[in-house]
Amino acid sequence: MHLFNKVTDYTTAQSAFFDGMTLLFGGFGGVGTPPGLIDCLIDSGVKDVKLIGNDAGFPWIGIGKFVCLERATHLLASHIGSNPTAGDLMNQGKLQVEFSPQGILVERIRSGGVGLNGFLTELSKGTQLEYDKPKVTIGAKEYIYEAPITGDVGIVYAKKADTFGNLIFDKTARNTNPYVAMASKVTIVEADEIVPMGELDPEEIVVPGIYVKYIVQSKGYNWKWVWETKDK
Amino acid sequence: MHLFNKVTDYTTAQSAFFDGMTLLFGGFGGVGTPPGLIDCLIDSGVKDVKLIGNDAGFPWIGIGKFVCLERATHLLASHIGSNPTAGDLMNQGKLQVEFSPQGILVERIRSGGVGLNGFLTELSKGTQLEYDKPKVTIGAKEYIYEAPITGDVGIVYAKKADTFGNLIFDKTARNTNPYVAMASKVTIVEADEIVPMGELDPEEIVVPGIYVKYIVQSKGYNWKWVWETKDK
Amino acid sequence: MGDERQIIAKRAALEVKDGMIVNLGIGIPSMVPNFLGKDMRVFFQAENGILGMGPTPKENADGNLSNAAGLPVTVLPGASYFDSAIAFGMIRRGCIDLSILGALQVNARGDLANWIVPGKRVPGVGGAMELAYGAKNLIAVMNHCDKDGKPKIVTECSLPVTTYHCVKKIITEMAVFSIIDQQLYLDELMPGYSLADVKNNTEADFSFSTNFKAHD
Amino acid sequence: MGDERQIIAKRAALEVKDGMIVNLGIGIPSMVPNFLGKDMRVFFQAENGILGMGPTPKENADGNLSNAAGLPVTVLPGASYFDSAIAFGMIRRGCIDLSILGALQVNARGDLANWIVPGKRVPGVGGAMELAYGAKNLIAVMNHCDKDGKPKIVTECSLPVTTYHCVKKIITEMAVFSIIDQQLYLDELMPGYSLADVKNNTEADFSFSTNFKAHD
Repeated sequence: MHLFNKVTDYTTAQSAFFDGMTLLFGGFGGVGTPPGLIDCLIDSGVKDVKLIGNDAGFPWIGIGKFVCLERATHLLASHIGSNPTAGDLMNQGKLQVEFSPQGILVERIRSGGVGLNGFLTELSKGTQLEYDKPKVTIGAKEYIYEAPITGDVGIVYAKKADTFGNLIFDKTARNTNPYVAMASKVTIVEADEIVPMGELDPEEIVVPGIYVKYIVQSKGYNWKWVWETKDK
Repeated sequence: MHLFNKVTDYTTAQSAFFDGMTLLFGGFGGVGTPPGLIDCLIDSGVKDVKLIGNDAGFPWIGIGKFVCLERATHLLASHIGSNPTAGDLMNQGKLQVEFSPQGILVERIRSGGVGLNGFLTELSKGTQLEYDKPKVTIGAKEYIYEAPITGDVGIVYAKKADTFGNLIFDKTARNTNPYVAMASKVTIVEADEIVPMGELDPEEIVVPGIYVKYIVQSKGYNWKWVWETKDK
Repeated sequence: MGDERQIIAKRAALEVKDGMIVNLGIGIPSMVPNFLGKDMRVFFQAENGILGMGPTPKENADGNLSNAAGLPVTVLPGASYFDSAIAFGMIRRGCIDLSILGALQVNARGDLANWIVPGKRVPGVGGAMELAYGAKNLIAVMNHCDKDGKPKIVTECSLPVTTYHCVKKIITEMAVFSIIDQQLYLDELMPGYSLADVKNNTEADFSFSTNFKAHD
Repeated sequence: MGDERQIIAKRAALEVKDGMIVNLGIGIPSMVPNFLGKDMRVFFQAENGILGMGPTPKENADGNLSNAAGLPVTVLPGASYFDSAIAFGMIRRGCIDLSILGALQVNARGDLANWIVPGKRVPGVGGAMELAYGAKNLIAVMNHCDKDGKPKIVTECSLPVTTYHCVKKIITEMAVFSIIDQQLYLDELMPGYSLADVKNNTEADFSFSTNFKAHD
C-alpha cells in the first residue's frame, strides 16, 4: 500500500484484526464509533479481544454490539452504564472491566500516541480507581502514575479522509478519535467521504495522514440512537 | 470584561504585565510571536521577567527584541542559536538559560494547560539536559520527570479571533500558541482579524475562547525576516 | 418525584449567573436550562467535546451533535467543537465556573459519591471525577433521601467516594446547604419543608448559615 | 567546502526512497531535496508543525509558512498544519521514516553530539533529541573532520551527547559508514578518497561492511 493511497475494502481492513489483540475504538456513547468497522470486527470472528475506549456503547450501538457477543475478555472504559449486558458479563466474570476517569483515559491514549511514557495526576487519589497504579512522590506531593496506552489496532470514524489519511471529523463525533488514530499500530479509518489529496485545506485537517494505515468507505450509521427509539 | 467581549486596547492588555512575572510566549523562530504585544511588553517597562518559549528569537525578531533589553532574568527554551545576544547575556551571567528538548518543552506547557501534573519520558536520559530533574522508576525502567509549566501571562498570535476568544491560526504560525493560551493565567491574544461570535465555523476553531482573557487588534509583523534581509 | 426534580432544578438554576461557563451532569442537572432567564448568556460545555450548546433541536436532530449523555443538542453563535482530551483539559484546568452534578451521597465535608453502588449499579465514573476536581464551583443536586427513605447527606459516605472535599453546595427538595472549609451549613429551607423535616432526614450534623432563611 | 557539502547532500539523497516521511535538519541536510528525482514522492515534515512541504517559493514568500529553521516553504497537495506538540508527537511515536541531521561528533556506538560546544557555541538542542530518539532511521551528515582537521568520528564523544545509540549511518565527503548493534562499519569510500584517507582521518575503529565498495 503506497503512502499516498491507503483506500481499501473491508476485507483487507479486516485482515488487521487478530485473536487477543488490543483494540482501541473511537467514540463517545457510540457517537463517532465507526459502524461499518464494528460490523467488520463482528464478521471477522476474532476473539479474546482487549477493548479500550470511552464506554461500552449501548447493546445495539457502537462497540456495544461487539461487547454483547462475549468475544472481548477485557474492557478499559470510563463507564458501562448505557450497556447493561456489559454489566452482566462483568458480574458473571466473563468480562474484566477496569474503570478510568474519562479524561484520564483519553490522556493515557494520547500519551501513547505522542510517544511519551505516561503522566502524573492526583485525580483519583484515595479512591477505588487508584487500583494498584504506582504512586510517585514529587517534592512533597504524591501522585498517581497513569501509564501510556497503545493499541494493536485502532478503529476511527471520520467525516472526510483524503487518500493519504488526512482526517477531519464531524462535530461531537470527533471526541476520542484523533488519539485512537495516533496510538494504534494499525489505524483503520472509516470515512463518510474520501477525497483526493489536496482537497482538504491543510489548516482544517485535525489528524495528519501519517497515522493512518487503511481507509474504508462508510455507509453511515446503521443503528438507531436512543433518542430516536424513544421517539417511537 | 464580559465573557463574550474580550476585545480591548494595548493599554489595558499591558496592565497584565508585572515585574517578576513568568511570561509564556507563542512562536517558533519569531514566526507566530505577537509583534504588537512584544512592543507592548517592551513599553511596559516590566523587569525581572521569567521567559518560557521555544527559542530566543532573533535580536530584532520576536521575543529576541525583549531579551536584548536585559529585563529578563530567566529563559527556558529549546535553543538560543538565532540570538547571539542571548548567548552573550548567558555567558555574562545576566540571563539564566535552561535548555529543554523542543518537543518536551511544548508538552510541559500543554501538561500545565490541561491541568495535569507532569509526565515521564526517557528522552534526555543520561544527557546534560537531565539537569536535576527527578528520576522516576516504573517497573524496571527509569524515566525523567518533566514538570508542568504554567505562566502568569501568555502572549499569543492568532489569525482570527472572535470576541469570545475562539482562535484560528495561520499555517506554521500556530506552533506553540495553542498551549501558551491554555497554560497562562492571563492569556492575551493579538489577532490579525477580530470577528463577531458566530462567524467562525465551530469545526475550524483551534483554541476555544474559554482560555482567553484579552484580545487586541494586530497591525501585523513589524520586523524583517532573516530571509528578507538576506535578499537585500 | 417528577415535581421534586423540577423544583430542585429550578432552585439550582438560581446559581447560574450571566457570563458563566457551566457543565451539567445527567438527570436533574440536565433540567436546569429550562429555568434560566432568556436574557441570561451562559455557555454550556460538555465533556465529549463541545462548548456553547444550545437547546434540544425540535426537528432534524443530528446524531453527530450531542451532549455527553448522547442526546442531540444545537449550537449557539461562538460555539466550538474539540476533542475529549481538550474537553477534560478545560475541566481540570479550572475553566468551568460551575458544575452541577447528581449525587448518591454527600457527606458533611463535601465528599461526593456518585459513581457506583457496589453489587447493584455499576455505571462507571464517566467524567465525574474530573468535574468534581476541576470545576470552580460544584453543586450536588439530588433527592434528600434515597428510595428507601434513607438520608443521602451523611456523616460518612458508605458508597465509594468519587472525589473528596469537592461539593460546595447541596440542593434537594427540602433544603439548600453550603459546605465551607469542610463544614456543613444550612442555607435555606425549600417551600413546604420545616426545619424538623430537614433535621429528621439529614444524617450529617450541620450548623446554620449566617444568612439562613426559612423560605423565599 | 561548499562543494563538499553538496557532495554529501547528494549522497544522502540516495537514502531517501519513494513514499517516505522525512525530516531534515538545518545545514547540509537542508540541501538534500535538491538532489531528489522528480518522480520521487516524499513528504517532508518539520517540527514547528507542517507535513508535506514543497520547495522554497520563488516569489511571494509567506512569513507564516516556514520550516523549522524559519525559512519560507510551500505546501504540496495533501499537506497539513498542526501544532508543535503534535509535530513532536509524530517524531517520538516513530512516524518519521528518515531523519537526516548535521553532527559535531559521532562515536562508533552511534552516540550523537550536535547541540553544544561548551564555552564556544551554545545554540541549544532544538528538536535534535526527539529526532534522534524517534526517527526510524537516523543519518548523520557532516564533514569528515572539523575546522582544525580533527576527526569527528570518534572513539568517545568529547562534546556533550545529544542522544545515545541513535545514528544508523554516517555520510561525509570521504566515506559512508553504517552502525549496526553499536559497531561501526565502512560501507563506501566517496569519490576521490582512499582507504588510507579515511583511516587517517577517523579516530574510531571500524570494520568493513560485507558489501563494502570503494567507489560507485
